[in-house]
Amino acid sequence: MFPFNFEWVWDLGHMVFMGGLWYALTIIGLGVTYCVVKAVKETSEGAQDSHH
Amino acid sequence: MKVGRRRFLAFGIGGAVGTALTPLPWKLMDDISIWTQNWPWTPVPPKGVVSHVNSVCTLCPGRCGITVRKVGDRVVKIEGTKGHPVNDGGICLLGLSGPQFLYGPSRVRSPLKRVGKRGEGRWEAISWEQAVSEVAKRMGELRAKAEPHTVGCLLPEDRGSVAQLFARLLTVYGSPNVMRRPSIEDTYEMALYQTHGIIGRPGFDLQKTTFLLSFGSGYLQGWGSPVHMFRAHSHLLSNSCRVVQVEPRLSISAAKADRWMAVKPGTEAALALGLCHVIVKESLYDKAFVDKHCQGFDAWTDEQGQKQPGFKELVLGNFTPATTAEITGLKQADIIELARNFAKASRPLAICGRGNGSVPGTLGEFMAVYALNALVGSVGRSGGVLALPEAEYLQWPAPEMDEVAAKGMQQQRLDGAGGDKYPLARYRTSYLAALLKGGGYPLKMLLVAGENPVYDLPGSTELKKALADIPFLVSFSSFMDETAAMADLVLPNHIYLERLEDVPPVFGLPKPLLQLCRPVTAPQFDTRHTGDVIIQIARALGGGVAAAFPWPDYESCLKQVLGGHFARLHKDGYLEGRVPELRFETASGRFEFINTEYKAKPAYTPVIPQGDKGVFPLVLTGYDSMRLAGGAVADSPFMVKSVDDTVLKKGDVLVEVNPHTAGQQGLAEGDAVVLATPAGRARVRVHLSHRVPPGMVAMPRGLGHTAYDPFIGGKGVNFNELIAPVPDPVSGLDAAWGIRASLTKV
Amino acid sequence: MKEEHRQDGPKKYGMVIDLDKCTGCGSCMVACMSENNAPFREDESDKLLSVAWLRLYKLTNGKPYPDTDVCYLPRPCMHCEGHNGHSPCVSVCPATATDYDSATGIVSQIYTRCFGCRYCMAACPYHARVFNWWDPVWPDGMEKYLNPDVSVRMRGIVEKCSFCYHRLQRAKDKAYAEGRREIREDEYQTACTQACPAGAITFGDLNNPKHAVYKLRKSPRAFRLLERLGTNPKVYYLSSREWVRRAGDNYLADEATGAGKHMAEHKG
Amino acid sequence: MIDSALIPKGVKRCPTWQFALAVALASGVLLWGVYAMLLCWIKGLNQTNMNNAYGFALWIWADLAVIALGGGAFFTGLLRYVFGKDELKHLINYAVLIGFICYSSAQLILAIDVGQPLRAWFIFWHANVHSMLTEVAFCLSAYFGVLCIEYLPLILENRQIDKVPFWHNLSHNLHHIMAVFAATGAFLSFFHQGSLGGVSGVLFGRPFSFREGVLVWPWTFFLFTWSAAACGPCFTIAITKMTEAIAGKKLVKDNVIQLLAKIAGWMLATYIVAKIIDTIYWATVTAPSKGMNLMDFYSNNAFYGIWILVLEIGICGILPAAILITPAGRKNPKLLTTAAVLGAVGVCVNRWVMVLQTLAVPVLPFESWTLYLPSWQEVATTILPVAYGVILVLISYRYLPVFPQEPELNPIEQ
Repeated sequence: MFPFNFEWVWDLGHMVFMGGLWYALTIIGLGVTYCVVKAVKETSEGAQDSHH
Repeated sequence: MKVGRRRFLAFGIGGAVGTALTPLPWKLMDDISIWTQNWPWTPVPPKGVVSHVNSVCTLCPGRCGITVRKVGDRVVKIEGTKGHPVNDGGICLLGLSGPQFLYGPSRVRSPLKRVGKRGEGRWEAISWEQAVSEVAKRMGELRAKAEPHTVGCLLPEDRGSVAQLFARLLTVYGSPNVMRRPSIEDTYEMALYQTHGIIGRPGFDLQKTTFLLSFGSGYLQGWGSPVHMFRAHSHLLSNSCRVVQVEPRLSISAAKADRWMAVKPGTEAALALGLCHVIVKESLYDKAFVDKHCQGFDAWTDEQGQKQPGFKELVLGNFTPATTAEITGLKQADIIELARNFAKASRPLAICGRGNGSVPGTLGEFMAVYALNALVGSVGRSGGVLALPEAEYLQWPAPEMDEVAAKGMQQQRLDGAGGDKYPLARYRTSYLAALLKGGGYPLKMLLVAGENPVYDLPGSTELKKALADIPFLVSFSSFMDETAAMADLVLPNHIYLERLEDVPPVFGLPKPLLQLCRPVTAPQFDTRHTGDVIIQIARALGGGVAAAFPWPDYESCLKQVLGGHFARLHKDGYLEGRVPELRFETASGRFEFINTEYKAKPAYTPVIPQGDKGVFPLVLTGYDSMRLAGGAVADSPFMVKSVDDTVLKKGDVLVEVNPHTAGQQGLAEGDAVVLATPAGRARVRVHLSHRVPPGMVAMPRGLGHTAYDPFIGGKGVNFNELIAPVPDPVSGLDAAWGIRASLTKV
Repeated sequence: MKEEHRQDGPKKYGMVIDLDKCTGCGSCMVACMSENNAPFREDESDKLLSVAWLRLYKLTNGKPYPDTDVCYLPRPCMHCEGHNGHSPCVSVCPATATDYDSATGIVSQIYTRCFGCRYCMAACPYHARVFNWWDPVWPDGMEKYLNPDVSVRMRGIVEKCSFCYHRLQRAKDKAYAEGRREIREDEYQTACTQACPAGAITFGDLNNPKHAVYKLRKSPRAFRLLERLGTNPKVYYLSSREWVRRAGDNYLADEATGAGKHMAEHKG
Repeated sequence: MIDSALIPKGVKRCPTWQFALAVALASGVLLWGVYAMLLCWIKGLNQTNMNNAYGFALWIWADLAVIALGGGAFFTGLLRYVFGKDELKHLINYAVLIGFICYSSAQLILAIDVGQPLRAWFIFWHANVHSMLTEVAFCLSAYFGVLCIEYLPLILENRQIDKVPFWHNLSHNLHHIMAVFAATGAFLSFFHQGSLGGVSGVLFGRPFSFREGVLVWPWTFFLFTWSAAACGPCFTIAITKMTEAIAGKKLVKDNVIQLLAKIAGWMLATYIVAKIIDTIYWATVTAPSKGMNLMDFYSNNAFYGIWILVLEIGICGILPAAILITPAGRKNPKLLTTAAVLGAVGVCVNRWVMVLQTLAVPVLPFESWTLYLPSWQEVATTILPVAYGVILVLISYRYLPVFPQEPELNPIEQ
């Protein structure tokens, strides 16, 4: 799954498949990080009630 | 309270996240996967220096040359020796199983003395000294009572130094009761003597044959030297030679033949004579050969001045294509065509002896096939049947019998062979069960070496009962087989991979071949060479018996009796003799269609299967398969593993039944049934098969072991428990091709 | 395809099994088991649970007595080439535990990599792949005969015939030690080929005109199993009996035996 | 009630003892499954009735089936967040919960099914990108992550947890960008649902399941995605109806159900047309090119008779599709539930034949059909996730605001 695994070949299959996968994982990872960081920030600012 | 719980939760989650961020879980995951790749309970075979040792496989009478691959001192694989005259690199599954036998769980690990009831399986391990002295004591007692002839000895064969050491022991001790495993060799020896006047066995020159006609011989099922026969068959195919199989069941030999002649069971001899009829009638026979070398083709006048009908009259009068077709169930046209093709082939050869050759058969049939070969000139010719005189390669110093021995030796043999009733027979071992119960005298001691009669002889249920009454039973088996399990003493021999021994010539080969079996590894257990044990018993007996055994051990004995052969055998592993010249030693000095002395002649002697047709509407017959060892050596775990699920399913053997017959009996595939015969009954399952004719039930030989280990034993039924011997009236040998049977659904 | 053979070109090891000679004796199976450390259990009568790389099938022509005919067919792994090495099993393995070696044509199986998903077994129409349902256990002392050239497989993984790949390794090592670049035909033979008492199995490089298999596979008696699926197997069979050749593949009622033979052959 | 502090505001829940009893009953079944699971892990897969002909069996079917049924989560999410079908927000929580249960179950079953679970992660580490199963593994795991993210806000909305500012904020933020996750989830689902179809579709050694296709994807790839999108919502509706029946009250408004039913109906209708075309092409072109007739796949035994094709396409395909796309049909509560159940059964039958019948049909002409019955260990481990799902639903329903319309539909009389 990583370029340093010995099965890895820089061919179309790997680029498309792993490209798609890492793209999706990145979006998910960034999304979650964004939410957590924002929540931490909001919590420290005491902004709990502003949402409702 | 709440704060505490929340903190605890936070601590837990924090801890988990923190641990996940360390390399620990990843390292652990990796370590665990490495552990799964090297589970400590999965063996890792140690490496070592690879070496190859050549020897001979003596697991069956085929005697292939083997090359044993060793790693360090471990035997890891057995392969066929390239260029060997028997098998040229090929090997069968029994031969391949050697390492499983060598290290197998059924090996007897030391001399054992029975402590429980007979057959109970409770043993005491004893020393070799004690073992030898117990046998000698018993034998000494019987000899003191002037009953040496009540000691019997059962062997797989009578050739070879160990068999002859046994024979020598019994001779100087005073018993004529040396017995040999029954086989077609008994009948072949007899037929050879009747036609050629030669004591010996036939050889078949299959490499040069152009047309092989087999009368029920399982040439691909263990007949003769199995791998040699396989090679020969492939050779015939490659050279576009014809192979015709005459047999009621579509065996693999029949399936591989160019033509399968599905005769009615037991009528092969009639077909042989029917073919002779056509060949004689159409003058297709080899006139030059018949005129020059044969006696008894035409009518002749014997020494008493009696007019004797010739073979010509015999076949012309009785075996017209119409009659033959009637008897055999074949078409007249097919019989005539076969006869013509056979006679016109350049080097045709006919062979007989059913299946793998464990049932001797009728003398008339063997002589009929001999006559067929003689008619086409295939006797003593390349590509034909050759006469190999007994190879007297072992030079024994003449034994001296004392008075007790001489008296004992004059006793009639227990099996009656060579007596008034069956003068032609040398051994009638098939009848052991009946002989032990109602023979001329009781047997008080039986030595069994290299043979497993409780499993291997027909009527084994009866035999087991009869053997239980023998006061002292000694087995020399390397394995805890059915006979050893019943013995009073087990004196385990080394197995072939651990011992030095001469290997006498192989049956069926066109040239005599003498071989030497050499130890490829040190004995694994506290076993002892049977040759050594015989010498030790003789010495312990003392007196005249001991004097006949002057050797300190078996090896020096072997070297002495092999004489000049030993060095060459030791160097090359085998010694090939020459193809024998055409020669006849009959009274007429010719090939005798009808023996002038004994009047034995080619004949179709119907052998009626035992049993009442009303009670037993079907006929049971056995068949042989290379995947099952039917003889004294059991199957290996690998062999059992290789058996089809249409032959063995869980613990049940499947018997072949024609769908037509099954339909009549209301039986379906896989049905459990009781198979009953006059000799016994057993639970089996039904396998519907068009390979057998309606009315026939076919069962594989080689299953149903009750001893050994769970990998071999407890699977199916032993065919020998369901069959009983039927004597050929002329030879007295067992000629049973089947037995009446019934199937009852359970 | 070019007829001349380059010595350093890729090999394509394959097998030709003469069913006219094969007697179904089972020696190939046992030779394989002995060579490749196959385990055994007390009851091996359920063939679908048995660890055997080579299985013997019994074919029948389905006719009643006495027109019946039977023929045995040994089935090792076919080492399918498929289309450009796209064998049915290799491409489905999720963990790259099985591989098509284009230098030898051998489909390998890495036991320590396989985690036992069995997708390859579902993919193989020949049932050439078997799973280790049990831990391999030898009776005490019997593990002494195990061959150190072949690793014993653990429970929970798939295994199959390797064309005795370790023998190729051994032959290559020997040739290398003797300063040879090429190995001789007889130096690399599978255990089943070597053992076959009928000499029914021939093994060698299908690309090499000097090897026996090269000619044999072009015999009019030759056929392969399930060629029409496009598996492009490297095990050829020979039979002079039409019904046997027809049993090697699926045919619609109106199709002649051998339909699609050439389709599969020249695709790759 | 001792747990009343945890129960959402404005809803009524059964007494604690009833709840505890239900959980205990389900736990009993769960423990039975866990025992069977441990047997499989410790003693190995010899505990099953699988064999070398049936390398895939009940478990793989269960996997494929639950993932198809769990397809309601991604499809509802897609409709709600990406296509803006706002009404579905009243059902999305439950769809996500069902999806979460299905996907976690699938992973558990896979962990039992593989022969070497301790190194099952090789599927990721030593990934073979050409294998459909690799694609399944990656997308399935990633999508399970998405489901966790989608389920998380619901947990955080528990009355007590929501009081903590951080969780409250996090929940809010997650809601805020849920469309991103839903879209990613839909992308991942498209591929793993498809790849599950590809698992059998690419088997060119198995003429029963092999299909031609486009690029690397056989037609089954698209059929599986489509059928999951069609039948997943059917399952969501069926389970919702079942929950309502057990709870004894209405939890979701009819217009929400009707909308989802209509969409599912059209999905199912279009799917079944595609499936029929696929079947005809396969039966008349693909299979005959391999020398096989349609009836070669459906004869010899009663178990895999042609009835199974009729069941899958007719009774569980055309019939429910017809009910759901006609307003009169889907407005009839009984017919609606029947159609939803049939749709769910249909996808299960489809997955069954694609896994089990694929292996049952002999390919070598001299082999015969092999039939299979699962061992109790296989059945128990397959029921295990059902028990686990029941427990999770019980807990979630009791403590989390799964059905936003519940207080409105069932006002509590003070």
